[in-house]
Amino acid sequence: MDSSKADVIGERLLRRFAGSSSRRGLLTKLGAVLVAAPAFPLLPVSRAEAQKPDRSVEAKTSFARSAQTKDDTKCDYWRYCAIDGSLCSCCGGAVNACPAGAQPSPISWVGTCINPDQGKAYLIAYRDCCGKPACGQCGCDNTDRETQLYLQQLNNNIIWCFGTSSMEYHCSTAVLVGAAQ
Amino acid sequence: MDSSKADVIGERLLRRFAGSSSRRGLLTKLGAVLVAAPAFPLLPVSRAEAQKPDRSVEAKTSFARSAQTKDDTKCDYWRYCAIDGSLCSCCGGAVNACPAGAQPSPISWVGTCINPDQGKAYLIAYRDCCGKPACGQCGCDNTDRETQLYLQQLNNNIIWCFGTSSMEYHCSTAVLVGAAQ
Amino acid sequence: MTVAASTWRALLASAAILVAGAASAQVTETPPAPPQPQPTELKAEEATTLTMLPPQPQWEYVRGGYGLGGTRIFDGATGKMRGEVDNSSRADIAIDPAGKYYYVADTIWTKSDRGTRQDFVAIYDTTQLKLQAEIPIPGHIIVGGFKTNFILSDDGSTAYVYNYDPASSVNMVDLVRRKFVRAIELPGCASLIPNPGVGFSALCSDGSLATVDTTAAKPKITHSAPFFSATADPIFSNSVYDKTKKRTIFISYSGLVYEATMGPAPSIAPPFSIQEAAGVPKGETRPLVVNWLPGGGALMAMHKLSGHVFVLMHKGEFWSHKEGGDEIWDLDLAQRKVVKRRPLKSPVNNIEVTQDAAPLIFVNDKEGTTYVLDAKTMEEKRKIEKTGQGMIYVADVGTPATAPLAEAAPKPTPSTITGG
Amino acid sequence: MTVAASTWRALLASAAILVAGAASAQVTETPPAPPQPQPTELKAEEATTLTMLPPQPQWEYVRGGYGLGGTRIFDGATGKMRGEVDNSSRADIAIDPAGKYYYVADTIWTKSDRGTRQDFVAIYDTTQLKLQAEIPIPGHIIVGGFKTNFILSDDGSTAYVYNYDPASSVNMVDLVRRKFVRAIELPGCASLIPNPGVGFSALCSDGSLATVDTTAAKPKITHSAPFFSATADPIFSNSVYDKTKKRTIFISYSGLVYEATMGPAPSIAPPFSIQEAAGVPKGETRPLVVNWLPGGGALMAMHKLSGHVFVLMHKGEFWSHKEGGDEIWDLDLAQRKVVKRRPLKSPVNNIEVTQDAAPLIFVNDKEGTTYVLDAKTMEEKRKIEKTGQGMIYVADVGTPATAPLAEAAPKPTPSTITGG
Repeated sequence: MDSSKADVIGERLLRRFAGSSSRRGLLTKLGAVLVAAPAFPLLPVSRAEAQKPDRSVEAKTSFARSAQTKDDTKCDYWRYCAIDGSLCSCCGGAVNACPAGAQPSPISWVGTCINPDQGKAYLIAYRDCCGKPACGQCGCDNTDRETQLYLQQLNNNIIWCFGTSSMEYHCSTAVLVGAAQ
Repeated sequence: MDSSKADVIGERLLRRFAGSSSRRGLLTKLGAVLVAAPAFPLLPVSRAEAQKPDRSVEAKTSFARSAQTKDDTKCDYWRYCAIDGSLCSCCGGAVNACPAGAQPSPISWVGTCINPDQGKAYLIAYRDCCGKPACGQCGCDNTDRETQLYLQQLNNNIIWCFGTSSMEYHCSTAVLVGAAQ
Repeated sequence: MTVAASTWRALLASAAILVAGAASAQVTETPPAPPQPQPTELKAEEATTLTMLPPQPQWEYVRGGYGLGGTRIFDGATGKMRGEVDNSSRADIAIDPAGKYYYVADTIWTKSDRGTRQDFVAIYDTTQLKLQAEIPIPGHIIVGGFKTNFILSDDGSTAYVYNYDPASSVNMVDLVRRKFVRAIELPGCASLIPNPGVGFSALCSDGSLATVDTTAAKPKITHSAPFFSATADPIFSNSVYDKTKKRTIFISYSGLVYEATMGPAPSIAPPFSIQEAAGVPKGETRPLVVNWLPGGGALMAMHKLSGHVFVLMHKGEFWSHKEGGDEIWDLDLAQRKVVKRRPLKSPVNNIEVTQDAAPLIFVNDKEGTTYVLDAKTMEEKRKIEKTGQGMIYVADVGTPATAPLAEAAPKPTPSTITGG
Repeated sequence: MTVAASTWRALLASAAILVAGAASAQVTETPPAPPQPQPTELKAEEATTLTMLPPQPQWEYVRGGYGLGGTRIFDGATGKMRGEVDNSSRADIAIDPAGKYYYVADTIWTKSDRGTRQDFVAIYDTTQLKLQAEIPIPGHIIVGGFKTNFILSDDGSTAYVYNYDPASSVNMVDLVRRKFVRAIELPGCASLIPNPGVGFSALCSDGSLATVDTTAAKPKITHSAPFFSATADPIFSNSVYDKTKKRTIFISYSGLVYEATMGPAPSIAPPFSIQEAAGVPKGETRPLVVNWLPGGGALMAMHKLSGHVFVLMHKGEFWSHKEGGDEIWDLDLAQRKVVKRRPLKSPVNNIEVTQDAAPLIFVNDKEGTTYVLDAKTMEEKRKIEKTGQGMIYVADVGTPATAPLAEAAPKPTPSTITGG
């Protein structure tokens, strides 16, 4: 009675569904424009941070202090500061590419991660690859600046498979969008 | 990375699908009648056994030698000599009844189990309860006289949800049909 | 072509009856040489389906978790499984306050992971667990771990289903007439809370509480003044609502506890620190400060009768809000004091408490094990394995006043199909 | 009502482009004060989808197991996952011998566990894993753990899908014209084996081998003389077939090894005991005798080039045929001798061997871990975690002669959707 279906699909991946949390970003802006709801910044960095981009060791999160830039099949790879799910680089894909047969979601949640070689912050789009059963490898759940459902684009629990032919979740990529400020 | 979806749905239940094996019985006879295929006995006891019903300790299988008649929520309960799946008695049902909302399959695989209080063999119908997600409790996989796919009614891997509105497997009962000889 | 299924079924039915008859006849027969004493002859049986009790105060409803459908129901008093609500792993569930129905807001496709998408609210009765109705809706967010995406009005007449596609909206469903009413656009807000006599409220990304008046044909949305920062110190979506006092309790990542009094224009009291209420330093949002912080999945539960809130707390830095609880903190709301801290052997992700006079706490972990504690003494009563990894729900019923304790033993309902 | 999805999509697309543009612009900007050395500026990227190689000799294809869909593909030489075939947990799969397609015989419903049942053979190309066609069929058995429910003719032109509903039949599918051909009633038989130039054969409950000639419009079924007892000493359904020698190897619960030469009237050689071939006593069918016995799921694999068969063996009494293997026995068919016994640290349920000149053995356990062994030395090469608990398949391709080693590096296929 001690076997493990979870071992197959990955403990941390399970938490994407079992756990609780969130994110914020691009679309909320659109929502604001369309219906005059309260506005917030376009880029998913809090206003306070945007004003004072402090990337010193003291300002770095626990994740950022130990992140590496060499192995993108490990949870502590620098771009994965707010990823939740299976790393596509462990599923036959790459850090920025879906495995064969999976479709990248055209929109995604985003993270702001610090590249430790440069000490510079970049905007990362976590594009889910969709349309086939869970890959199940390399489950990670990092939560830097990850928020709740009212800031959807900063929430990493949502299945971000919009505009794809299927919403079934396969794995997550970490696509570099640009410098955060 | 050591968590357990399997702990939830039960290791042995998993084996119903992952493992390999079989059973024989009522329907094969029908097949024979209809299409003149080779005939075999109506009751799922081998002809040799039927001729010489030896219920002595020496003739008993490993399961029969340690079976009990008190607790039908345990895998070693006497009727479960060839069951595979979750015991309905652990799922809100009973040894011979489906939990609320599940439908018993009108046909099933069968086992011939010895009641240790009487030393007598009974025919047991393992009716799957169908139409809702796996119960996941008390997974058992006993294989006395369990055979392969060409003797379907003696195979306990098949999802026996025929004639129910859904073929989704929930749990298995062990319904007493009558004395085996 | 194969023999028609109906032909086969007819043949099988006769065969089954034949065998059952033959076997029954043999039951009355004396066995040739009984090798052991034979107390009673065993009788042939039929396969049946049981009915079950309506929701009971000490039952827990546990979601399967990622990829595992079904909500399993366990009796906290005995540890026994009582039944299972049928839902996919993408579903949200709610329990009728009158105890008559289980509601499932679900999304499925016609061809597994392809084909046509179907969103609906399914209604199951609570004693036979039979599907009573399926109400199509325009959509439903696909996410796990949040209780505030599917809520009911206090009287159980209306359901609100949060949708994100990726526009943010709420689908309103009339549960009495079993009809979809309307979709309400709600940009920048989510995490729904019932608002009696008004409609519902929701947390917003500008730090305000939105209130949606659904009593008119054209819903009216108003906002409170911003009272929290959605990026600097977010409030967990999993708030707890107390219909007896018409109030909602929130907690933020840093441990600030907010109380909102519901109404057309909800008022939000100034927050207090749960850590300070426990006599430890206030939570910080900056890195490198390790302190006790709230975290996990559905991390907070309220016992309404006593006004105690139970929170999963762990030691960590800020942004560790998904870490499971190493302790349960028992916060007395009236006193604003943590009156008990209960250390746990291993981290748990979800917590719930029953609403009766002798309440039980349920917590579960990533192995799917539920631990049942006495909410007053915090003593462990039992451990139930394989319950599920997902969120835990309880029916909002107490004892003895509001408990629907239908103590008549459930009668087995013989299946309509002839047993073998 | 909510804003139409198409409107949103248009808006989102512009927003995404907007942000991507803005971000790209910022990339060329010098950062205000780089706190650390800055080797190169990182460039904005697009999300793409890769293509993959066609089936390779040392890849394993692992089924998820109960309740878990997908067949995960791992490279035995590196331990890396290469991709995944899309299928439900109820599916059976087969690999085109030409390496062009993956075939999936599957069953799904229009409403999850209710609605209309749909049975079909899905065709995916092997480099883009795109669904090429879906061929509806009348049915497909729902059972896990058997490789002989979905087989292909040696040339890959025809598929046979076993069905049990609960009448026993076989659905014949033309894979070239992508059309269902016919259902063939096959009462009392199952466990299919390709029979080149004839059609297929199957094991029957009377102990015979049925042979179905499918070359005519009206299939002709013939039976061999009974050669085993389906109740006293059943033959495992998971036989292994060798198209190079047109033979099939069977093993029975007690450990008898049978070899059938395929053809219009297959001949079956007298069996021999695998235990005696290893120098231990013959297997017994009666209780209280503990001996080495075959057992597990897909418990046998054949390396066709060398004529070696690898069998999972455990110690137990008869009727312990589902127990996983504690040892792998390497049986040299020509010599009728077990030439090696490889003890395992913990039991494994499934085994497969690659068909190249330096073959690898794959075995997996209930935790879903695959162990990769060198088939010649039995040395453990690696351990791959989270591969799946279900059956393992390999492509029937060797090196160098028949291997479709398309060594051109797969070109990334940019997604048709504009990345952000």
